[in-house]
Amino acid sequence: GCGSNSSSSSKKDADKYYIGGIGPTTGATAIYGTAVKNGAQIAVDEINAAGGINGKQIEYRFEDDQNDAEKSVNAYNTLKDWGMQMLVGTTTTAPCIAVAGKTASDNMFQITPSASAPDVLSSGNGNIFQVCFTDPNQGIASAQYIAENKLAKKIGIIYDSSDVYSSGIEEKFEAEAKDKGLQIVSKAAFTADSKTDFGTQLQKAKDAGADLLFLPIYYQEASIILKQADTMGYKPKFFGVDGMDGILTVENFDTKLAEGVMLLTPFAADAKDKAVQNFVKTYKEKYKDTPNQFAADSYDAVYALKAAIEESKATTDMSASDMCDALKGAMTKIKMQGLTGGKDGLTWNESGEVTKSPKAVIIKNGAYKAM
Amino acid sequence: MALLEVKNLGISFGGLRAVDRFEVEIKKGQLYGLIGPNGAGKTTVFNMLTGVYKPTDGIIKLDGEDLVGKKTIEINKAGIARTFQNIRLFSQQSVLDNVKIGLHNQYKYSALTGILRLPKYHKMEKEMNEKAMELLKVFELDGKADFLASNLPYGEQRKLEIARALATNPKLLLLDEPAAGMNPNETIELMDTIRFVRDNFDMTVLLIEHDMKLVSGICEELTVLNFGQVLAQGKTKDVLNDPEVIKAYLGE
Amino acid sequence: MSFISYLINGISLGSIYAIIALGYTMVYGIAKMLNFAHGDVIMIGCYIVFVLMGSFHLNSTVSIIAAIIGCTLLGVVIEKIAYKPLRKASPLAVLITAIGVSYFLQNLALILFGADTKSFTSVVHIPSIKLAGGNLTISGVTIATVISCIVIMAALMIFIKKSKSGQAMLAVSEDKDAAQLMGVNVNKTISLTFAIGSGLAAIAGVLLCSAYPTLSPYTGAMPGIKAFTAAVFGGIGSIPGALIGGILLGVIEILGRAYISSQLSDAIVFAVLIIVLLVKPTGLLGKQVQEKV
Amino acid sequence: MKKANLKSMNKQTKSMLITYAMVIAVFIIVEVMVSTGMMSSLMQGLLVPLCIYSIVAIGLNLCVGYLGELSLGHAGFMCVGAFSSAVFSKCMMATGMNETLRFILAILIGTVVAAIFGWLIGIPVLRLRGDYLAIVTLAFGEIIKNVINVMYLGKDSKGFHFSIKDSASLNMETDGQKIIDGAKGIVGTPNQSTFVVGIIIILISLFVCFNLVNSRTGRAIMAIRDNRIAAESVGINITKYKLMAFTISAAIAGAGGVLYAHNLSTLTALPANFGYNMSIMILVFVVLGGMGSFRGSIIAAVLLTMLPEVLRGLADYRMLIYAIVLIIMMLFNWAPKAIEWREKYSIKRMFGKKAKAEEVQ
Amino acid sequence: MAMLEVKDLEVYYGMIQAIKGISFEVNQGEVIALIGANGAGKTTTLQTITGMLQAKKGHILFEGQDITKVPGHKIVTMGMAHVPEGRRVFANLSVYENLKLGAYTRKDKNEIAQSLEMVYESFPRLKERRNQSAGTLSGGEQQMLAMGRALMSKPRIILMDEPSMGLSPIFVDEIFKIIQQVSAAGTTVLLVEQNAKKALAIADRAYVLETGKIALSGDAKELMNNESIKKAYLGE
Ligand SMILES: Nc1ncnc2c1ncn2[C@@H]1O[C@H](COP(=O)(O)OP(=O)(O)OP(=O)(O)O)[C@@H](O)[C@H]1O
Ligand SMILES: Nc1ncnc2c1ncn2[C@@H]1O[C@H](COP(=O)(O)OP(=O)(O)OP(=O)(O)O)[C@@H](O)[C@H]1O
Ligand SMILES: [Mg+2]
Ligand SMILES: [Mg+2]
Repeated sequence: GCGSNSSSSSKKDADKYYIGGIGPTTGATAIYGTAVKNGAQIAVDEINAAGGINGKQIEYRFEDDQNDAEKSVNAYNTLKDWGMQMLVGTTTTAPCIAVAGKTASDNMFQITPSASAPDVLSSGNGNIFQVCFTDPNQGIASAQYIAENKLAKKIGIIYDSSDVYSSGIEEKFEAEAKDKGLQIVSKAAFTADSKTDFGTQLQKAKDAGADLLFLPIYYQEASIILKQADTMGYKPKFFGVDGMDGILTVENFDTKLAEGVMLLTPFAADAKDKAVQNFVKTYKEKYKDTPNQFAADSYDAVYALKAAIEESKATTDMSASDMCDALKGAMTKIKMQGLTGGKDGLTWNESGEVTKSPKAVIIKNGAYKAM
Repeated sequence: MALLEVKNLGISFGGLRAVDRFEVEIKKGQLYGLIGPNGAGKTTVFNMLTGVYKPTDGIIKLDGEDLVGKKTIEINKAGIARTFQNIRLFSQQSVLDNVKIGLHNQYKYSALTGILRLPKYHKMEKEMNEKAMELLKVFELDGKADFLASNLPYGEQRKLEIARALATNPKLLLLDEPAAGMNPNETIELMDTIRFVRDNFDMTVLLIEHDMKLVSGICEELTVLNFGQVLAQGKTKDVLNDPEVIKAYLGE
Repeated sequence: MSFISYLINGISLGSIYAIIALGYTMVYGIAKMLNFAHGDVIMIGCYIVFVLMGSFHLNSTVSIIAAIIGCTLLGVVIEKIAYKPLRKASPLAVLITAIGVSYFLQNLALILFGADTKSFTSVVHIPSIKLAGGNLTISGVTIATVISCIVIMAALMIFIKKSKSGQAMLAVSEDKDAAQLMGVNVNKTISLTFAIGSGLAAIAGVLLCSAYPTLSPYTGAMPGIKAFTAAVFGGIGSIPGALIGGILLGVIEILGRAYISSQLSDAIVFAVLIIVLLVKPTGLLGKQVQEKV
Repeated sequence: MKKANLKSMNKQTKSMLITYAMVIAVFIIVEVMVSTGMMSSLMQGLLVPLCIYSIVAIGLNLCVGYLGELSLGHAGFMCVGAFSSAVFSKCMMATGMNETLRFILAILIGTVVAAIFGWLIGIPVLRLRGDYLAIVTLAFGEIIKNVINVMYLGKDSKGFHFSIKDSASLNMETDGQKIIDGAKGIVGTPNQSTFVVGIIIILISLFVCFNLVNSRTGRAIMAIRDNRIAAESVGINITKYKLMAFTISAAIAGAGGVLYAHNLSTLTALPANFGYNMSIMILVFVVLGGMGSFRGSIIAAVLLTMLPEVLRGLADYRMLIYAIVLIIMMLFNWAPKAIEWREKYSIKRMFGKKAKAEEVQ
Repeated sequence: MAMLEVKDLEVYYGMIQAIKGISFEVNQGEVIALIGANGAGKTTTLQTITGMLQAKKGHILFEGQDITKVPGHKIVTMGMAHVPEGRRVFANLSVYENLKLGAYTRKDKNEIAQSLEMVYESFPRLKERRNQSAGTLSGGEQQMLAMGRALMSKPRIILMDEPSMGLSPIFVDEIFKIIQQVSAAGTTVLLVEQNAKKALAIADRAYVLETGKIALSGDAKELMNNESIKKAYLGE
């Protein structure tokens, strides 16, 4: 990236848009922050190369928060000192709520690629927008999809009770599944402190006769679950959500184990879509890695900012607060395709929630296939 | 009546009968000696008297009060204080504070009084300081009140331990080899100090010692332990001339 | 049936804890320090195997041996740089330095290998055993771990009891100055202890990652703490205690997760630990050291 | 000899006064900088966390430095203080209670609840020694964190609802408001922690700790640390004083927790903020700052909390550098060789402290 | 050539100087007594010789070789043993294990077994208690163990720091006899004692240490009759 972090002593250049980003790039959740950081960087580089927004260049800087609320606020303040006008972030939910409290009182425009809990939006004053689905939406959509397509009768759930994202989806999924007449035969949680061994949870599901396992969790844990289920000789259907995206990119993971896994995701790295392919190519070149939905959402977040700035004609010399007022209004007017827009594209309502259609995909021959 | 009355005291460690049917009576104001070969069980007797070990059987009475089964602190409150064979000072604190810790139960005020520095705190602290300095003076340690206890030479550490034990205002003082590591001159000084304490503090003293000069110099009566059992008991002179004692303990 | 299956899971997890705990207990027992970086040495060992097998296509045996050598050296170097200068300082100071080393190794791995989790290919090629008509599976890794545990435990016990270096370790663990007066080279002995402990960490790491096939810079942290708990549970410093503590801890964790609450399994483990320590303040097999007055 | 004694009193009092003065001076400087706009947002945002960690470090120092017991569970007490006070604030927000009064009560509640936990945990735990005590405190900290993560508490027109299963089992009316939502914790606590409040609590903690350790009680606590057997032999009630020190230490940590809860709008019990890692971090402050030195604890807490922020320019290398700096600081502070070197070249020595060397003979 | 030679030795504890430039020598086969009041620096001197403390200035020569900077364990291997102040027995190990550690530098199993028998003979109590953990021994028993442990290394020179401390009168005589036997068997002895009378009685020569300096030295028998020594250290 073009010195995204090195510009600590930069004097503010009034002729540029200042976009900040926050997320964990160290600590146990560093993958998410790194993906968000890189995804946005690609978008910024593209826009700048193409002449910027309204002819003005973007200055972009990303700060680490180690997935800790307090450090996230520190990162936010650092970016404020730097001159940030808009925030892409934060990546993870709990820190995002903390930062949302600050952006709301500062009236700083904030668009989070990935912090998906409803509390994120309600902590703001209308200054906060999400690119990702909200957790309840995903839970409901998953249950509906399973019921409508009659994928299974007996469902087992394994989720991360210490994770806001996972437990948020689980809660709504469970409620919706019951409404739809699905039978939840086993529900087992794990926590951040014990997420390498799922033998017990799998055994429970197996004993209960679950023929579909719903996994509202991230792909690292999912990869272990798949492997352990295989060792146990337990072969249910697996159904995941957007956090599952990335499973095929886990280094050294035997992708055969993921055959037949279904997931709802707004983004698939091997979609035929040209924009997606371009993005994936650039990402691979630059970061020697396949992008996941975090990267894609964050890429879209930057483009959403671009669209909103163009829509509102916000100028580089505006204060963060003025900028926020301008963009707030514009966000509900724009519509963009992005990488994660699916068939209907991305639009936002006033409360900051995104509308986009989830894609259900199934893994076949080591690649996603639309269902 | 005797101040300390011990009857049929015994303790075992595994198969080892370390002390067996130990008996002693010590009158108020006495300077009493407990001697015996190495490993005879002398320190163990002290440990039972102070509640560090629980005797398997026997009676310990101080001023008529039964002490068996009581905890060390209760026994200290009841009136027994001791020093240790291996010196045990509060090494990271000043000489003065070591004695003030000994005064802990003599001058009481609550933690809250201390935190809020109420008038009572100042009054008590002042009295404590005075009392502690008075005790230190007895042992000629007043000049070193400020020193870290661990920086004192060995002999003075032993004296400080005695001062600290005295600060708890005991009826009975137990000294475990107070002269160990002292040279003959220092031992003579120590003897004077022990006598002084007995006279001026109305103290009864029971001491363990291998230095016969000290034992014959200040002890009025002796008990000799051998293999956990009483070998001889009585007036110092008689005991030290007992052929059994000479054979088992003193040598020719 | 499912109970037995949980039990097997528990033993499988427990034997991993045990093997880590053996290294912990060894270092604690001799050097009297809580080596909080032990878990991270494990992680480094895993990365060595991962890189050698993945990028250099070496076979697993060679990789494991390389990892053992690598970790042994790492342990010795860490000891030299970070712990040796503090030999005479408060044990707490060493504890904090160990924490510094732990942070260092984690962040070094983060920079060298990236934040993303890697999937670790099991290096154990023992086939799993199927019992009760395929309803119960004992995986090859479990078998390998349990066997390694017992072998290592026995070897350590014999080494300490019988060998000259073992005697030196006992002496050092009691009183460094006095040990020196016996002619024991204290520095060498402590280095040796670290070398052995860290070599064991490499083995533990490989088995850990083979059983739970995921690798990230933080892979060692939680197992490290759990193994520390296991070591205390069994009586820290006691080698058979580490084995028993580890296995029990694993079994309790899995049974707690299965029958009480999967979210509270750690709380249950820790609660049991507390109860055991309250009943037996030095752990299951720990020697009750009595201070003679 | 009276003089000697006075001198020692003076030394403690002097150290105490210097510490108060330092805290107040920092406060004044910061206030001036803030009001003249000379302070960056980052620094302003850091002020409250710096106070929080200083407070908890002061509390832990009482336990580690004076009582001599290694606690690896102080984050647990922070956690208890944080959650109990946050629940209170959250419940009272709707009642329109005076905000200042509410916050003062919240601080008291957090402190007292943490003290109660400290006391309850202390009773069994303080029978253990050394590293066994460390692991049990660590275990308690983890249990507290774990249990809070499965707690669901809601309030509706019918009163409070509680569950340890999930929020659906709260069975609340539609007007119900979730207060603690399991792992999602508490959202929307009022942001009332300010630098001023932080400084006041630091000063109170210092006042309590200084006066405590320089009193009869404090001497008893230190006696237990230095030699338990001797302390018993002079009639000091070991359990009582251990428990007292531990409880006060926990209470102070709880007060830090209250500030933590009211600093950000979200409160979750994660490994990062209330797990053993945090306990260890605070222990690092205490040990680095010097066991027994409250001033050192504050300085170390401030330096080490700021360090990663100052190193932000180094991007992902910063935590690596942080680790290296930590190791070097530990070696410099504690290695006997380094201490000798420092003594040799310390300025103090060069001017007139020489007399002391002779004194001991 | 002297077996052990100390030249202009200076030792510090931090900034505190405990030894202020002392020199003395011990010849092969001699028994040398080092006496002095509490805090004179006797222990410090012995500890510096066996490498437990580092000298700031000066030299220590053992059989002509400069051992000032040689690590402690090597000095022991060269044939020096030290009965330390405060006994320093390995508290959680048994009496037998303690003694075995005493022979750490030796290889020949048979000879070690012989030495063990000899130690058991000199200290029957130790044999009786060979499986008891050393920490639970009585003070005097521990002192015997410390002595026995040092003898287990079959040293050519042995440094003893107050070996008679805490021993019963009968055993004090015994221990001095043992020291004489050790000496007669060819081992050189450097003896620190508070019991100056007994020490001087068996010593060949003696040095008197006062606050870190050597105040007097000479033939032991002569010193015994020296008035100031009598007054200061013999309690007469
Ligand atoms: N805790 C214990 N466990 C086992 N044996 C013990 C214990 N305490 C003391 N003994 C044994 O009991 C006997 C008496 O010991 P004690 O310390 O009372 O002797 P002592 O008379 O004080 O001897 P000394 O004069 O050498 O100090 C000794 O043989 C000792 O080994
Ligand atoms: N660890 C230490 N730190 C500081 N000073 C010390 C230390 N050890 C000893 N000293 C001081 O060094 C001096 C010499 O002590 P040393 O122990 O060598 O005396 P000693 O002649 O063996 O006395 P003793 O007869 O009491 O054993 C004393 O003044 C003592 O206070
Ligand atoms: Mg004794
Ligand atoms: Mg000495």
